[in-house]
Amino acid sequence: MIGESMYQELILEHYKHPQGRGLREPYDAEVHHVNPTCGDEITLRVKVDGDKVLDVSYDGQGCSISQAAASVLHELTTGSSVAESLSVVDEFTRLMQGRGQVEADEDVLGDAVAFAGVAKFPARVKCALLSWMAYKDAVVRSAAQ
Amino acid sequence: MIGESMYQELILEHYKHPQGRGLREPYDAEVHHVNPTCGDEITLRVKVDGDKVLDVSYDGQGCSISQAAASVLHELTTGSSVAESLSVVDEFTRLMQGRGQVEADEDVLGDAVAFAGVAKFPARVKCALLSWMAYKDAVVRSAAQ
Amino acid sequence: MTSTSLDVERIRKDFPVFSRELPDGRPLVYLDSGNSSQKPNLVIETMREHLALHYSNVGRAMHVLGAESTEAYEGARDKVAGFVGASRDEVVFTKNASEALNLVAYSFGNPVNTDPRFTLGPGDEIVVTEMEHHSNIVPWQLLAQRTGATLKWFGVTDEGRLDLADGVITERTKIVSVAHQSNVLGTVNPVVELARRAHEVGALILLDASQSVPHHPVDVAALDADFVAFTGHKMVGPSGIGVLWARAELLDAMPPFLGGGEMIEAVWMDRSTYAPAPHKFEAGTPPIVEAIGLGAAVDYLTGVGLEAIEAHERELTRYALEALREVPRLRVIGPETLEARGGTVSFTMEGIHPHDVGQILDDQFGVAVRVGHHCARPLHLRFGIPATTRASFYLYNTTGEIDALVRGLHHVQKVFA
Amino acid sequence: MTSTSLDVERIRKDFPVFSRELPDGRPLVYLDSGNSSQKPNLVIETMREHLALHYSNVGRAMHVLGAESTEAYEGARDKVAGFVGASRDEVVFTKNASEALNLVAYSFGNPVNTDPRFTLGPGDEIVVTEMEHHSNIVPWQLLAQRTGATLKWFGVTDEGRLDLADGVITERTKIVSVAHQSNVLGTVNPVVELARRAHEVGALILLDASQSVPHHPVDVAALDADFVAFTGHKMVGPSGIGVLWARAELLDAMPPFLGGGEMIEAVWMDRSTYAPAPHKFEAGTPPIVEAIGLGAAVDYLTGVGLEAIEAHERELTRYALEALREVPRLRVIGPETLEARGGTVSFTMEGIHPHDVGQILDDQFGVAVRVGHHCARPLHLRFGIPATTRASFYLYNTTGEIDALVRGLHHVQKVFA
Ligand SMILES: Cc1ncc(COP(=O)(O)O)c(C=O)c1O
Ligand SMILES: Cc1ncc(COP(=O)(O)O)c(C=O)c1O
Repeated sequence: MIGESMYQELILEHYKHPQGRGLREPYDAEVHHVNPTCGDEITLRVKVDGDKVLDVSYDGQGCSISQAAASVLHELTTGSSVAESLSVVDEFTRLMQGRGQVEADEDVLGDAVAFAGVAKFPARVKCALLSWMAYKDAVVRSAAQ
Repeated sequence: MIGESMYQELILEHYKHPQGRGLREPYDAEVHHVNPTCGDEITLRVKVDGDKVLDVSYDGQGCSISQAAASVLHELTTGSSVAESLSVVDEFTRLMQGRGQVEADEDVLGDAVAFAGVAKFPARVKCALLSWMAYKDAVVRSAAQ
Repeated sequence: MTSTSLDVERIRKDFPVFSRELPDGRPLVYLDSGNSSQKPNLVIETMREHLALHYSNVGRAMHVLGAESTEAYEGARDKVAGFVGASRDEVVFTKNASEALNLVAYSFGNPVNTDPRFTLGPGDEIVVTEMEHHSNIVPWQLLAQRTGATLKWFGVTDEGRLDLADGVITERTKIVSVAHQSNVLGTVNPVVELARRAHEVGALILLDASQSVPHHPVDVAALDADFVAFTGHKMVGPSGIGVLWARAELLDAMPPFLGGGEMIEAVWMDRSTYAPAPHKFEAGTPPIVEAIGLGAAVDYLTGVGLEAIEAHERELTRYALEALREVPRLRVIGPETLEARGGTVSFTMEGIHPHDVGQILDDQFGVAVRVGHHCARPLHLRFGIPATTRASFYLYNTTGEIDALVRGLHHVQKVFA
Repeated sequence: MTSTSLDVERIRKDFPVFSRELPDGRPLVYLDSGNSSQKPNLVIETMREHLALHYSNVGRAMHVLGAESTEAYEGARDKVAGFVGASRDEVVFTKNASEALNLVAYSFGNPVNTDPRFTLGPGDEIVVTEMEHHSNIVPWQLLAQRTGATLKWFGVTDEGRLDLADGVITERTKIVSVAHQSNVLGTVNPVVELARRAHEVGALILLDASQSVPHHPVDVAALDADFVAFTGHKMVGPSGIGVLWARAELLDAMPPFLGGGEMIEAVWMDRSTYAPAPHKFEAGTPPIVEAIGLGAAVDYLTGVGLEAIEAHERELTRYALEALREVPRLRVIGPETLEARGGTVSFTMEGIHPHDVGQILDDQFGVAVRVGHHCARPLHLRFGIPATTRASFYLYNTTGEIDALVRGLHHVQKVFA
């Protein structure tokens, strides 16, 4: 049961001690995403330099899954290349939408594999994806500038 | 089974050899009733003198039940008093709408008790009642004149 | 008995109703599947088990039972989608075919919706046919009355085929709604040709597939239709569940129909936003167990094979048309050949009212047929008859049952001779 | 455990779901009946048997199975009518409460209907409340958008009661639609007073009784309402069946809603006449087996006794309100006393999102509650919270299950400490 639970120690850790939380300057793009069904919200900023993600800063409210997912996102993207980070987003999305049938690629996902258990709860998948979709959106907008 | 069947010998007899069929003169009132769900129709005339029903004449088309019911109606009403005939109509209606739970009063109904089996078939009750309702309507109209 | 490609004796064992006797020991000869079909154990047991052990509301619940119900319900959508070659997001669950047809009708002429394909008013035309079921006539009459649009229709030939006259579909036509297969005549209509004509003038086309999806392999894409409606209870599924298929892009463009829980995205007191299709059209608690039962029905039909079912019904129809030809004073209403027709055979008997035919067949022989106008009164008016007797076949019927029907008809003639 | 007037252990044996274990051997603690209730064997077996042995379409069929199905279906209508003190002709079967509410909403502002009670346009007003379920908000928003009428509402006090301010119901009000009991707060609204105010200005009143009919003896005449809507799945009945009750005279005055088979009297291509109510509002093949299942549910509830059920739930609610008071940082949203409230208790926990509460209760304790806005988002906006956790009780619940809930909540606080 403990192993099956979606509340992995790591998720709770990120929820209680979110990494990189808070909105920072400078930034190239800011987005605000809402999950209207449950009211979860996130405001997210990215600062990109060439191909490099210099900072991902955010603020938001919602359940532990959505908040922890934002924290993990920050860790995995900040400092990596834009292309690399987007492939992590893609892999995370694939895992989340896999209804629990998809094997996670731990090499790509790092800490984010802790969310594998969430994929079995369709109602929570949106919580986990909220910040990741916001990030993708923000990167697209920053590139458009 | 034969006993349960609604096709009593008497009903078939009236269907094959309808009594008093055909529209006749003189008459005080003529009515035309239709059962829109199955298309059965009847045109019915009454000639009343004081309290006495002198003639009930009719023409129509439809299933054996509706046609035989008109023939039995003719027999039971022609020559009786208006009041008496209406109490037969009431008893017949009560029998037909009784969902097969009502005991027929043979003294009042005469041949019409043969229709008792019809009451168990809600879809056919309207067929049996078509001419009887038309008769009631015609009597009311003749009285209004 | 004539043998066909199906192992009918084995199939009949799957349907518990065939193990019962009617009162007075009559066997059951069920020739009324065009009205509603019987249910196999797989459907009954799937529903029973879900109600007993896995039931909860769907979508909204986050607990084990909620997850089990949601998975089973959405899984049923996958099955139904697969059955008709559709994408799952294009499959809307309704309570029956009638609701599906009304849903489309209410999408037109809604003043809130400005998509030009769905605007409707005086001068605009709606096209149906004279052989439609009331459920594909009355919603359009009501729509015409509400909006001032004109209702037109294709007539029917003496042979029971559509009279595809020119000038019915015109530049003013907004929607053409037509039965894929007639529930009285058995006629299969040239729907691809009708779709072509509709699309040529920029109109949309809705197929009432209530009588085709249960009996023939149907691929919504191949039909070139915009909307397809069908119903669970005629395809060995439960009552209380129907299906509207529509192209995703149209579901997006249509205004909501029933408002309520589950069809929304966000609600404020003064406005709402709506969930994407198909949920946009599924207000409130859906027929959960009924959809799951329909999923089981699809599994059952797929297991037997739609091609095999179609071939079997074809044999039965051939056999029936031949056998009925031998009954004196009997007239088949509808095509007398197997070309473009399904397993529904309606007829009249000279001088004997269908109500009497049906009642004696049931009373004395346990033969269940349908009598009346079969919810297609205008078609009967067209043929100048108030009613017909209809025998309709499905995978579990045998030629022996058609023999029983014919024996019964001979007896009917004796009773009323 | 506290004992109440019901023999709950015996009742639980009637519900097969309580004999199952959740994955990993968790017991099932089902506190989500406000969402949808579990089903007793009587309902499940009645449906199974009908599907297996007596199924056919209703109304139209004249054979043995048709008569059996029709009798069972119309017999269910008698039972439901008896259950709420109505006449059988005033009981319309729908697919759920949402369809019933939409049916009434679509009766207004139909240009074809000239009965002054049902005309609606700019200047006319529709009144609901801030505590309604989306199914009693969105249909009225859609109606207001279609017709240009104005949607108004009663607010909610901090205690979770209706704020019965003057000036909401005015001479311009045509319809007042209000929950008999809130599905979030548990509040029972003063509907007789609201009916008085509505009738005073010549408006009609609709009660959404989805949360009251399952739990309290309800007599439609005593409520002085014009329309009452409720739903089968919340009263130990199946999914796919709902009820609209309305005064016969109003059903006569309303235009048809869904068009199709069975709701007609006669159909020509260009016009139709309609069957008398209730059939006028039941287009197509109805949810036959579902209605029959609801009839069995009514038998079951009547057998246990609504007064006894009400008293039992009252005990559970008293116990729950007290027990929850002991949980730190927990805030009940809704009345904290037993006065005019039912067995639904919603709450927030400081710093912990309801989704996390619900998931851990389920994951670790098998406690099924509902989390979110419970299809009442405007009410949550009113309280400035995105979501709540809701426990809702029914005849099969025990105080021991409330203890399990409280234990679970303590654990939740530990996890997120
Ligand atoms: C108060 C209230 N109204 C309406 C509904 C809608 O009922 P249904 O989902 O059966 O349409 C519900 C339940 O979901 C409810 O609690
Ligand atoms: C051709 C056709 N269309 C529509 C319907 C209506 O289907 P339902 O009764 O499931 O609404 C039927 C069957 O009754 C039918 O045969």
